[in-house]
Amino acid sequence: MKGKLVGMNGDRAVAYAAKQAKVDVISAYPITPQTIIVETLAEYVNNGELDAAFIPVESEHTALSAAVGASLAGARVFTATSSQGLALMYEILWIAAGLRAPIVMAIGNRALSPNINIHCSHDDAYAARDTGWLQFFAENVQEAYDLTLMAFRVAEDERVLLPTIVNLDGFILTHALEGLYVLEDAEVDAFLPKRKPINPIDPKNPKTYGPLDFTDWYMEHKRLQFEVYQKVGGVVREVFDEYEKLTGRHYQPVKTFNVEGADKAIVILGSSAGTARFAARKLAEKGMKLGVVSLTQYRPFPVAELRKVLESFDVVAVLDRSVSFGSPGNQLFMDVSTALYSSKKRPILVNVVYGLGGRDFTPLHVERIYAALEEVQRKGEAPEESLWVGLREG
Amino acid sequence: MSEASSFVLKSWREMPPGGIIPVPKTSLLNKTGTWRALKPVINQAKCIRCLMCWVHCPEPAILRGEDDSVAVDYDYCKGCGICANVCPVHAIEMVPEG
Amino acid sequence: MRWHGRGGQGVVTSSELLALAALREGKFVYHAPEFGPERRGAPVKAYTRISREPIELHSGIYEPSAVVVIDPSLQNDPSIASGLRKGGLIVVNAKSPGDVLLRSAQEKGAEVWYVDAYSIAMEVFGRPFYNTPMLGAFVRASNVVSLESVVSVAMERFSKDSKLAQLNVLAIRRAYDEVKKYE
Amino acid sequence: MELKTIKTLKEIPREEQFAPGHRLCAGCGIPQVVRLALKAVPDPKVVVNATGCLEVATTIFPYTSWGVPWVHIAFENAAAVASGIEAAFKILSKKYGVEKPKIIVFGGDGGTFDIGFQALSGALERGHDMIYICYDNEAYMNTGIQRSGATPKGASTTTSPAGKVVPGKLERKKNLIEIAIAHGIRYAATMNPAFPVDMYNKIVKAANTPGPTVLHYFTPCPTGWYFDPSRSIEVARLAVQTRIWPLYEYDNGKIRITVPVKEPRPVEDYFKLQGRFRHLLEPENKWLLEEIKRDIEENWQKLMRMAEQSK
Repeated sequence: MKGKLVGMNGDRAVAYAAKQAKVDVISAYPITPQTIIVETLAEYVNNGELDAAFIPVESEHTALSAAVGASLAGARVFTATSSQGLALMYEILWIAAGLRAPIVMAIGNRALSPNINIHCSHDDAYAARDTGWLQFFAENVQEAYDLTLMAFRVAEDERVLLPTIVNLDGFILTHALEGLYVLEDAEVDAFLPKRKPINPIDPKNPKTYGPLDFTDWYMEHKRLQFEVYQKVGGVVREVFDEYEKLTGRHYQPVKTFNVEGADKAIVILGSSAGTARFAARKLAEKGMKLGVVSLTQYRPFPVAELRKVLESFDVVAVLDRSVSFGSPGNQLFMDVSTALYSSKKRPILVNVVYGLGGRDFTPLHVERIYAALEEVQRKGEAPEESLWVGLREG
Repeated sequence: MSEASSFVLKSWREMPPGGIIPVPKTSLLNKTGTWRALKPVINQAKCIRCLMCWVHCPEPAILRGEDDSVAVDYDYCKGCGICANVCPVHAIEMVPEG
Repeated sequence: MRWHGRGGQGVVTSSELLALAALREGKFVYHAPEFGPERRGAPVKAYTRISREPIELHSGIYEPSAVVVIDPSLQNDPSIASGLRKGGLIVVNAKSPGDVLLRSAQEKGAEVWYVDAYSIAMEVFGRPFYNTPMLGAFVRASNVVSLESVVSVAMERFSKDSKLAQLNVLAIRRAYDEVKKYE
Repeated sequence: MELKTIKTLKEIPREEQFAPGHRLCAGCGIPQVVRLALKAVPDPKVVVNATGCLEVATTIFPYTSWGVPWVHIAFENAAAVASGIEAAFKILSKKYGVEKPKIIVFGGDGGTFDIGFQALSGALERGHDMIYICYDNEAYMNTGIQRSGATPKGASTTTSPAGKVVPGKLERKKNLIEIAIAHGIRYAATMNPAFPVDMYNKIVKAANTPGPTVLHYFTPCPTGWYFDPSRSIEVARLAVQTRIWPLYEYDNGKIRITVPVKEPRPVEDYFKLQGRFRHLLEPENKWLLEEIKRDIEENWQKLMRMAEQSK
C-alpha cells in the first residue's frame, strides 16, 4: 500500500480528502452522523490549513443552494449531509445535476424519520437515486477517503460535469476509526489539479443559468443530460485505473468475492459487504459457497458489469437497508431485477431487508440468508415476500 | 443580435451543458410589438426631453437619443400607455393600431 | 475489547488510543463508539477490534476477548461480562473487585485485573479522569500492544497541551505498574 | 470606488443591460427597478433571481433579456444561491485573482416574505455582500394572484377573495424593512417607481454599503390589482401620497423619510383605482376601511417617531 498510514474515523477521512482536494467552498449544515465532517473542515479553515470559504448556512436546503451557486461560479465545492438533511435538499438535488454543477457531497447514511433515528439505513441515498447525482458507496474508511478524492475527478471531468455523492454508513464508518493510507498533498495536487470550469459565471461573458424551459426545449435538455450517463462508466474506470497506479489500490464498479464456482450470491452495498465476506469465509469452512457482490458504483447503475457477474448464479439475495413502501420490491432489488430481466439466463432473486435504523448486521444474518437461498434453490421459485433479517422474534 | 440569432438557430444537440443560454439578450429576437393594440405617437415639437417616458418604460422600448430626444421602438412596445400617462406635457398620444 | 464507562469519562478516547497504538504496531484495527445520542453521565460503551489480518467485519462486538470497566460504579452490573469469551479478560477500576464481578468472571473462566484508578487520577490530575489510567492497566493485563506505543499515541493526542500530555502519560505508566491480577 | 448619487433623470446612464422582448405584462412595474439597478451598479455584477414573474418572463429558453450573468435555481433560495456565489467569488478572487462582482438579488414578495424568508435571514445574518431587492407586487402574481405575507389588509386575491362573509385579506402586511434591520445590516430602504431619482440613489447607496442591504420596491401590477396598465405610475405615486407606501431609508442606524408627505391624499383615491380594493368602498365594509386607515396612520406615526429619534 502506498501512502502514509494514519488512523481516522470515516468522517475525518472524508474531511481530510476534501482538504487535500483544496476545495474552494464548503457550504454545509450539521447533522448527525455527518457533523464531524463539517466540524473538521471548519477547523481546517479557521486554523489556516485550508484556504476555502466555509459558509455556515442555516439549513441543508441553503447548503445545497449555495453550493450550486458557488459551483456555477467556478469553485470546487464540497458539502455533506445525512438523512433528513438530504431530504430537505431534495428539490435542489435535481437542479444541481441538471445545471451540471460538479459538487461533491458526502452522505453519512442514516435512516429517515419517523421515528427519528440517527443510525444507518440507506433511505437517504436511495431517495436521491433518480436525481441525476452519481453515487459511490464506501465499504470502509479507506474507501471513504479514496472515493472522495476520485469523486472530484469524475464529477469535474468535462465529459461528465455531474454532482457526485460518496456514501458512508452512518456510525459504522462515520464514527469508526480504522487505519488508512493517505496520499501526500503534492500527489493529490497532481491527481486533482485546480478545477477548470466549463461556462462559469463571468461578467465579461454574460450567460443565463437556469432559465424557464417549456414544452419546446425541456425534453431535448433532458435527453442531453441523459446521454451523459452513458459515458460516466468509462470515465469512472479511467479514474479508478489512474488512482490504482498512484496508490496500488484497486477499484471497480462491481466488487466480487468468492463468485467462481458458486451458485448462490448476495448483492450488497456499503460497510456490510465486509461482514458478508467475513461470513462467506466462515461458510466456506463448512463447505458452503456464497459469492459476495458489492457495488462501489451505485449511480449510474453498472448494469453490464452486474449482469455479467450475476448471470451465472442460481439464486441471488439482494440486500436492501431500506424499504420502498408499496413498490414491487425494495430499491436495490428493483435495480438488480431490472438489470437482469433481459438476460437470457437469470438467477432467482430474493429480496432481503436488513439493518434498518442501525440494527446490527452480523455474520449470523448472512448464514440465515444462505439457508434461505438454499431453500429457494431447492423449491426453484422465488418467495413472494421479502425476507427481513435481524427482526425481533415474537 | 447576430450572436443571439446564431445561438437560437443551432441544433439542440449542440446546446451547451446545463440548459444555459450562453449568450446575452436573445430576447431581442422576440418582437413583442405584436402585442400592441394602441400605439404611442410622440409629438416631437411638444417633447421637452425630460426622459420621464424613457425611465418608466417597462420594456424598455423608448429609445434615448444623444440629445435626450426620445423615439418609440415599435418592435418591442406593447402599447401599455405608461409613457403617454407620465408625459408632463402630453406630447405622447395613444392611437389605435392599423 | 469492550469498554464500559459513563458519558464524559473518555471511554471513547481510551478505545481510540488503543486502536491507534495497535495501528502503530502494524496491526489492523476497528474502533467504534457505542452509537447513541451523546449524553453525559449515562453508561456508554466503546469497542475495539484488533487483528493481524485485515478487518472486514463491520458488525458490533458481542463476544469480546476483554472487557474494561472504566467507571468503578459499573463493576457490579451483571451485564458487564456478557458475551465475554471463555478465558477472557476483565480489567476493572476498583480498590478490589466486587463479588458480582468475580462470580461472573469465575463462570467464564476469565482473568480479573484491578487497579485503583480513582486514586491514581486524583493524585495525578486532581480530578477523576479514569480513562487513560485504565488504558495503561489494560495494556499491562492484555499485552495486546506495548506500553511505549500507547504512550506515544497519548503524547500525540494531547500534543496541544504538553502538561496534560505528561500527566496522561504519567497516569498510564502508574496504572500499568500498579494494576494487579486477582488471584 | 464610491458611486455617485444623482439629482435628475438626465444623470442616469444610458446603457441598457436589460433587453426588451421579454414577456412581462404590458404596464408591469418590475422592469423599472431592474433597469435602474443594472444602471446604478457598475460591472462586474451578477444577478440572482428567485422563481417568480421576473424570472419566468425574462428567460424563456432560448430567449433571455439579461445582458449580465443571471442565475436562477429555485423559488425559496435566491439569497442562499447569492451567498454561494458571493463566497465563491471572494475566495476565487483571493486565491486566483478573479475579479469579484457585486451581487444583486431579485425576489418577489412570495420569494422574500414567505418561502424565501429563511434563506434571506440566513444570508443577512452571515453578512454576504449583496443587494437584495424585493419587488413586491403584494401577492403571488406568477401563479395567479394568491395572497402572500406581503398582501395588504383588505386586498382581494384568489386565496383571500372578497366574499360575503370575509371581505378579502384580514391580516396586516409584514414589515420587511424592520425585519431586515433587526439583522444588524447597515442599509435598507423602500422604493417606488414613481420616484426614479429617489430609487436610483437608494440603489447607489446600497451598492456603496459593504455587506448585505435590502431594498423593498413597490411593484404596481395591472393584472393582479385590476387597473388599466397605462395608470401604473399613477397608482404607484398614490401609494406614496396616501402614506400607504412611505419612502424612507435606514442608513447606519438612522431612519430618514426621503419623500415627505405633508398633506396625505385620501386612501380612497388609491383604492378606487384598483379592483382588488374596490369592495372596501362598499358601505358594509366600512369597518375594514376604517381599520386600514388606522393601521396606515399608526405605521406613519411610528415611522415619524423613528425618524425623529434619528435626528
